[in-house]
Amino acid sequence: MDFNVSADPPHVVEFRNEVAAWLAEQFKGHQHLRWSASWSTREDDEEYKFRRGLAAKLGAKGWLFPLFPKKYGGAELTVDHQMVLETELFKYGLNLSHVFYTLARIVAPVLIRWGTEEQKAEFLPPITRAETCVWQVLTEPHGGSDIANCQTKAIRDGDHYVVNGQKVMVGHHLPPDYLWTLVCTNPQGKRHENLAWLHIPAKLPGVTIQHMYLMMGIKNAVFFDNVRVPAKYLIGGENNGWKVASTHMELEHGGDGRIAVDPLIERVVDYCRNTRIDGKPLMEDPRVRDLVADMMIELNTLRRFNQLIYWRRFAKKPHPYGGPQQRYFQRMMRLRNGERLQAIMGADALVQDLSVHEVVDFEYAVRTGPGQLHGGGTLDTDRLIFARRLGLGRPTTEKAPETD
Amino acid sequence: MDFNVSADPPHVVEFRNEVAAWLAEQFKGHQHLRWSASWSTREDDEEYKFRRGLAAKLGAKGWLFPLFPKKYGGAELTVDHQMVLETELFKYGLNLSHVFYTLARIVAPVLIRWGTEEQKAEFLPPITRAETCVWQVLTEPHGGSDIANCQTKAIRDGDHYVVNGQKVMVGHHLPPDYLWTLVCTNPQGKRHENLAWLHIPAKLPGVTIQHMYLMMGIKNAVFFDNVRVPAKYLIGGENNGWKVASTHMELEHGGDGRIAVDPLIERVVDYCRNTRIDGKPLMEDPRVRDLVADMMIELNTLRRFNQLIYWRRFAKKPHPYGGPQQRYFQRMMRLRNGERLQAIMGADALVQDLSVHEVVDFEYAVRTGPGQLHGGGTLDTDRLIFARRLGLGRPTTEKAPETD
Amino acid sequence: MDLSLTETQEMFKKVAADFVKAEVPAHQMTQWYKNKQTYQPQLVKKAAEMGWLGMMLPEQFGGAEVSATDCAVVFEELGRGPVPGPLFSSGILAAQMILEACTDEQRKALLPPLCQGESVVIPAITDKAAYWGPEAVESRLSKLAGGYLLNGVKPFVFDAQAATSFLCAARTEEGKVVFLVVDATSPGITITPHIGFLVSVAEVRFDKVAVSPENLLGSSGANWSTLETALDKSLPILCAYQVGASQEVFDFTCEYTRTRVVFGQPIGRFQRVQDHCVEISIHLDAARWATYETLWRIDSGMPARAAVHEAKAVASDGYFQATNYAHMVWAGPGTDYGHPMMAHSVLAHTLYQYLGTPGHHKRLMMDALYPRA
Amino acid sequence: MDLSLTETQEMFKKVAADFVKAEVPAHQMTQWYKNKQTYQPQLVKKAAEMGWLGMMLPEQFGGAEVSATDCAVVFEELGRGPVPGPLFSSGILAAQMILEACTDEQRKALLPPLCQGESVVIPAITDKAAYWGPEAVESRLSKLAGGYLLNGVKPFVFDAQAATSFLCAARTEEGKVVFLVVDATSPGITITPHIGFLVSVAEVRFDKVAVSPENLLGSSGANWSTLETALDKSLPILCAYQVGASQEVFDFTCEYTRTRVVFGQPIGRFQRVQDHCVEISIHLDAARWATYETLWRIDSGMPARAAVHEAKAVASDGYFQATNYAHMVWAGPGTDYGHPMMAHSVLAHTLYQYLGTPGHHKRLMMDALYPRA
Repeated sequence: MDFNVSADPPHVVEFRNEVAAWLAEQFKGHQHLRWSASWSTREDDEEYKFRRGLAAKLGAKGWLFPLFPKKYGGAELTVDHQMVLETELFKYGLNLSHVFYTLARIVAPVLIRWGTEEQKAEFLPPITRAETCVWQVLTEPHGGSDIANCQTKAIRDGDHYVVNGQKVMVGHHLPPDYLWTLVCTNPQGKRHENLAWLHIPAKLPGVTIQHMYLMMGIKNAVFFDNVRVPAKYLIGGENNGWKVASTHMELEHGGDGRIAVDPLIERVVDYCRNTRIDGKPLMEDPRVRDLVADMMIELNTLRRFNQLIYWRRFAKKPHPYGGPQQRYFQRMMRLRNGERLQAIMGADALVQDLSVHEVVDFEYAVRTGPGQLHGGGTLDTDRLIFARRLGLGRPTTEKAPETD
Repeated sequence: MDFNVSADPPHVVEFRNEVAAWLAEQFKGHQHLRWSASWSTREDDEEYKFRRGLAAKLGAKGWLFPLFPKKYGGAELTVDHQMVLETELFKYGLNLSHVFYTLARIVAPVLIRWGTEEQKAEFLPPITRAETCVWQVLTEPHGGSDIANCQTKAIRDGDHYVVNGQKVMVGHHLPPDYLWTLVCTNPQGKRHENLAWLHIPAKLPGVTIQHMYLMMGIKNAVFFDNVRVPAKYLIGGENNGWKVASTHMELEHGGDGRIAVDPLIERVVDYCRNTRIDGKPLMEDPRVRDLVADMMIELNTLRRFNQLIYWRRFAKKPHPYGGPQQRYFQRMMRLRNGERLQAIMGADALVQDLSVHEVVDFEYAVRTGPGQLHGGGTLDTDRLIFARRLGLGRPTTEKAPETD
Repeated sequence: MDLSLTETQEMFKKVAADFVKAEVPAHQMTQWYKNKQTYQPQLVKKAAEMGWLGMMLPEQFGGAEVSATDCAVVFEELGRGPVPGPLFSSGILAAQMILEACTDEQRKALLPPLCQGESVVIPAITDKAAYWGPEAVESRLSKLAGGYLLNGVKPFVFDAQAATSFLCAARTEEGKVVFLVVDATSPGITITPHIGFLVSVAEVRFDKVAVSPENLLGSSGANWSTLETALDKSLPILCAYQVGASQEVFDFTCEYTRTRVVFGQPIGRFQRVQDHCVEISIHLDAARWATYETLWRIDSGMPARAAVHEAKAVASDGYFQATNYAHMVWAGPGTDYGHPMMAHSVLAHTLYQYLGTPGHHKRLMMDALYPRA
Repeated sequence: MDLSLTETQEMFKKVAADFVKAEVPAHQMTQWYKNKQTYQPQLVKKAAEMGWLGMMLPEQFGGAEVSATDCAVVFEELGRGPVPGPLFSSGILAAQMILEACTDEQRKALLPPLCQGESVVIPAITDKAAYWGPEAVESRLSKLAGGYLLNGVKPFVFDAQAATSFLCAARTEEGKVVFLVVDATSPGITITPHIGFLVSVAEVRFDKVAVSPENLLGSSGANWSTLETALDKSLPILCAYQVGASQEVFDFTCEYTRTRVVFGQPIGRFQRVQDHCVEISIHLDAARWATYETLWRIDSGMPARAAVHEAKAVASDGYFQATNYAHMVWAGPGTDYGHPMMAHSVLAHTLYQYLGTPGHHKRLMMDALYPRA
C-alpha cells in the first residue's frame, strides 16, 4: 500500500509543477483564505468572492472538470491530472467539490446523465466554468428527509410550467443564478411518478427569496408564486423527476472523499501549551492529554475514511457503504469533539474568533456538532443508506454508486 | 421528598424488629451467602440450597407474599409490612423477587389473575411457600424475542394435551418441579389466537432436560416428546395463551425495583488503594479517579432508578416507562463499567475470584456486560417497549402496568 | 420513603409554571438570544414580587426561609422557559454567599435590596475559562492607603449585564483568595458581551478599580471554602433549573414524534427516533433524581458535599446531552433561531461549564469521598 | 496513492485464508476455550512449514525477510479463525526482540529453532496487571557466584503453556530493567492457567530460578527501549490479527441479519439491528486503516512510533467494541460457548490489555508526539 497522495506517474510530473505555481500565484495576498468549510457560516463576502473568482479561473482552464469534453467546459485530461489538481488544491484546504458555492460538482454530472444535447450545450459550460451559481432546492417545510413527498406544484401550461410552492433551508447569503428544483407535476399522481426536475432561472418573476437565520448561518426560504418556467428547463423529461433525484442523491450521498489534514488539532495543542493554570500548562495535565488524544485519533480516523473514499473514487473500486459510514461517523465525532473542547477549555470554546479561519475556530467546531446532524439527510438516513448499501436483512447488497 | 427506606409507620415498628431478629438468626454462619445475583452463574449448590431453604422458611410464615390471603400462602399483612420485609432482606442483598430460583414472584400473580379456584387452591400454596421450583419456559431455538411465533405443539387429546417441541436457554443447573410454558394448540390458527399456557409437571414422561453451557452459566434445553399433560394444568382456558403471556411479560418487564446499594464500587476502591505502581497507589492516579467517578455515578443512577421504580410500585404511582428505561440503562452501564474495570486493572478484571461473592467479583462484572444484553428481551425490545409505554409516534400513551 | 412533592411544593410548582407560561413564552428567549438582550429588568422585579429572590434566606434578611427542595421546585419550572437572567446568579448564589461570608451589618445592607430586586449582585469568580477552583483566581487586589485597587479580567461572567454590583474573587498581595462586592458603576469597569455559541455571558474588566475595606465580605474577605459552603446550597438549585429545562426538551420532542409525519408515518414510529428519545429520558431522569436526592440530604442535614458535586456534573452534562439528542429528532427545523430548541441548545452549552465543567465536579466529588494523599 | 494489496500479498492472504478454513475451523477455537487447551503443537509446526514464524527476520536467521505489510496480511487472516497459540507471541514479538537485543551468537542459537517451531519463546514482561511499562517490572534478578537468581511472579503471560522458554523482564539489584531467556523446564518455574473471562493466559511464577550470564539478551541484558523498538515492528502485526478477527465478526453478523427471521422479517430490516452493524463497521474500518497506514510508514522507513501506539489503541478497542455490538445482534445464541461469537468475545477481552490497554497506548502516543516537560 502507498498512502502518499502525491506520487505521480511521469506524464503528470510537469503538470503538478504547473498547477502548484499557478495556485501559488492565485493565493498571493490571500493566504488567510485557505481552508474550506464547505459552506462558510460567516457570510464573509471577501472569502465568497475569492472562492468564486478562483473557481472561475479554474473553470476557464477546464480544471474544475478535467475529464469532461472541452465542449462541456472540461479539459479532456486524465485521472492522473485530476488527482494532481485535487491534491494541489488540498494543500490550500480546498477541493474540486462544491466548496465553490456553485453546486457544479453535483449538477454537471446529473446534466451529463439526463440533459438533452441542447441542454448540455447551453447549461453545462457556464456551470462547469463556475460562472453561474446554482442552488439545490429540495427541502420543503413539511418534507424533511422525505423529498418524494413534494408539495411544490408545477402544472404544465403550453410550453411553460407554472410553479407554486415553497422550499426552505437552501442556499447561502448571496443570491443564486439558478434553482435546481424538484417539483410535483400532478398532486393526484402516483408517488415517484408525479415528479419533475426543473433548472429554474432565479430571476424569473414570482420567485421570492427570504433569509432564514439558522445555527449554521444564513439559509433561505424560496417562494414560487405562479412562476412561469419555460419547458426547456425541464431536466430528464416528463414525470422523470424521481430518477433525476436518485442520480442527484447518489452524488450527494456517495461522498467525494478528501485528503486534507484537519488543522484543528494543531490549534488545540497550541491552546493547551499556551494556557497555564497555576503556572502549569494544560498540556501537562494527564486528563487534558487524554482528551486531546481521543480527539486526535478520531480526526485521524476521519482523515483515513476520507482518503479511502477518495482513492476508491479514482481507482474505481467498489465501496458501497463508505459514504454513509463516513457521514455518520463525522456527525457523531463532531458532537464528541465539541464536548471535548468544552471539557478542555470551558467557555473559551464558545466564543467566535474572527481572527482565525472558521475551520480552526473552536466556536465553529462546537456549533457544527449539533448544527450539522442534518444536511444531505440525517444521522438516521445515513444509517438507513448504510444498511441498504450493505444489504442488511436483504438477499443482495446494492451496487456501489458512481460518485465521480 | 424522603429517600429514607426504613422510616416506618408506628404499626410496623415492632414487626421490623421481629423480622430483623429472625433474619439475623437465619444468616448465622451463612454471612458469606448474602447478596444476590438474581441468578448465580457459579452453580454453587451451597448458595442454592441456602436460598431455597430461606425461601421455604419465609414462605411458611407467608412472608414471601405478605399481602396474599392465607389460603393462597400469604399472611394477609399490609403494604407497610411488605416494605419492612423487603428492606430488611435488602440488608442482606436479597429481595422478595425471584432470587430464590422459584419464579414464584411472577407465577403467583399470573395464577391469581388467570387460574380457576381449583387451580389456585392446588397450585398456589406450594409456589408461594417456595416449596416447588418453577422454570419459565418460553424461548425457542428460532423464536428469540418473538415468543408468539411458538413452535412447540400441544394438541388436545381427550382430557390431555400432547406436547411436542423444544425450548432453550431456560432454568438453572438443578432440575425444576414445574415448567411454566407457552405452547401452540393449532399451527394453522391465527397468530395470538392459537396459543395456550401450561403449568407442566417436570417429571412427566417424555420431558428431557439437557444442559447448555453459556456465558452466564448453565441453562437448559427442554425437549417435549409426546408428553401427555392433563388438561387441569391449562392456565387461562383454551387458546388464551397470549393473554396469559401478556400478564407474564408485564410482570417480567415492569421491573420490581430494588433499594440495595451495589457493593461493587467499594471493592474497586479497595483495589485501587491497595494496588501500587512504582510505589504509588492507583487511587492517586487522576485517570483512575476519573474512571472510578464515572463508574460510581452510573451505579448511583441505577440505584436511584431502582428506588424510584420500587417506590412507585408501592405508592401505586404510574411509571409507564420506568421498567424498560432501567433495563436498557443497566445493560449499557454494565458494558461501560466492564470496560472501565479493564482500563483500571487490566487482566485482573478477567480472573474469577471464588473467594468473594459473584456480585463483587470483577470477572462477573465484566462478563455480565456482553452476557446480559439479552434476557427478558434485548436492548432493542427494551427500547421498543419504552416507546410504546411513552406513546412515541402514537396518539396516546400506554397505561402503567401493575407490577406488584 | 416518599418521592412525591408536598402539597406546598405542588402549589409552588403550579405558580411558577403559570408564571412561565404567562410571562416568558419560549419564543421570547429565542428573541433575546438573537438581540443578545437576555436581561429583562421587569422579570427580576416580578420574581421579587413572587418572593423567589433569596427565597432560602432567613426572613430577617428578606427571604422566605423555605427549604432547598421548595426552592428547587420553583427553579425547575423556571428552567422550562427557560427563564433567563440573574434569578439564580444573584437571587440564589450571591445571596447564599453573602449570608455565609458577611457580617450582620453587611447582610442587612446587601440582602434586603437583593431580595426586592432593587440590586442585582453577580458573582465574578475565576479569571480562567479552562479551570474551576481557587487556582484560577488571578485578579489582583493591591493595598493602598485607606483601601485597595482591583485589577484583573473575568473572561466569562454569567448575567454580567444585569449587575448593579459584582461579587468578585481576587488575590491579595499575600496570595490569599478573598471576596469583595464592587459597584458595577465604579470607574475602571468595562463589560463586553460575548458573541458566539453562548448566551448571557460577558467579559468584565477591572482596571484599577478602587475598593474600600468594608467592601470585603466579612471582616477579612472570607475565603474559597466559604464559597464552597454557599455552593453546597446553591448548586442543587441550578441543577433543578437544568432538570426543568431538560424536561421541557424531552416533552416537546416526544410530542414532535407524534405530530411530525415523514415517509407516511409519525416519526416516533421509527426505531432510531425512539432511541434518541430514550437517551434524552435517561439523561433527564439521571439528573432529576441525583438532584432531588441531594436536596433531600441538604434539607435533612446530612453530609451533602459529594452529592452536590455529583448532581452538578450529572445535571449539566444531562442538559447538554439532552439537547444534542433532541437535535437528532428535530433536524433542520430545530436549528432555526426562532425555535425554542435553539434557546435550550445554546443555554445548555453555556451552562455546561458555568461554575465548573462536569469533569471538574466529578473530580471534586472524588476528592470529597476519597481525599488525595 | 494505492490502497490495494500487491499480487504477492493477495497470494499470501489466500494461502492463509485456506489454511484457516482447513486447519482451524472456528468451532475448534470454542472447543479449545472450553477445555482450556488453546495451545496446539501441530499448529505451530504447520505455521513453521508455511514460513510464518519469524517471517520478517533476515534469511540468515531463518526468516523470509518479508515486509511488515506482507506479514500483516497473513496475520489478518489468522485473526479470522481466530487461530490461537504462540504464532504472534513467539513468532513475531519474541523473534523481533531477540533480533534487536541479542548478539549474533545468541541470534544464531535462538532464532532458527524458533522459526522452525522447535522452540517457542514466550515474552513474560510485567509483574502488574494494572499498568504497562518498565515501572511494572518487579521480578528481581539477584547476582551470585557465576550467575543470577530470578525471583518474581508474572501474573498474566499470554501463551505461557506453549513456552519452551520465557523471554523475561527483570530488575537487577541496581534497579535496571534487563531481559533474559529462561528455559521453561528450569527448576522453580510454576505455570498456573487462569480461569475466568479470558483465554490462553497463565500465571508464571519464578522461584529462585538459576540464570547463567549468557542468558541475558545481548551483552548486558538490553533495556526497555530495546523492547520498544521490537514492539514498533511487532504491534502492528497484532493489530492486523485483531482487524481480521473484527472483520470475521462483522461478516458473520451481517450475514445473520439476512438469515435470522423474527417478527416475520429478517432482523436486518430493524433499524436497531442495522445500527449495531454500523457501529461494528466503524470500529473495524477505523482499526483497519490505522493499522495499514502504520504498516506503510514502517515499510517506507518513516517515523512510526506514535502511529504504532495509535494503531494498538484503536485495534484493541475496536475488536473489543465490535464483539460487544455483535452480541447485541446475536443475543442468546451468541452466548453459547459452542458459537464462534464466544471465541471472539473472550479473545477480544483478553487482547484488550495484552501488551498495554488502549488507554496506555493513547498516552504513549501523546508522549511520542508531545513529550511531557
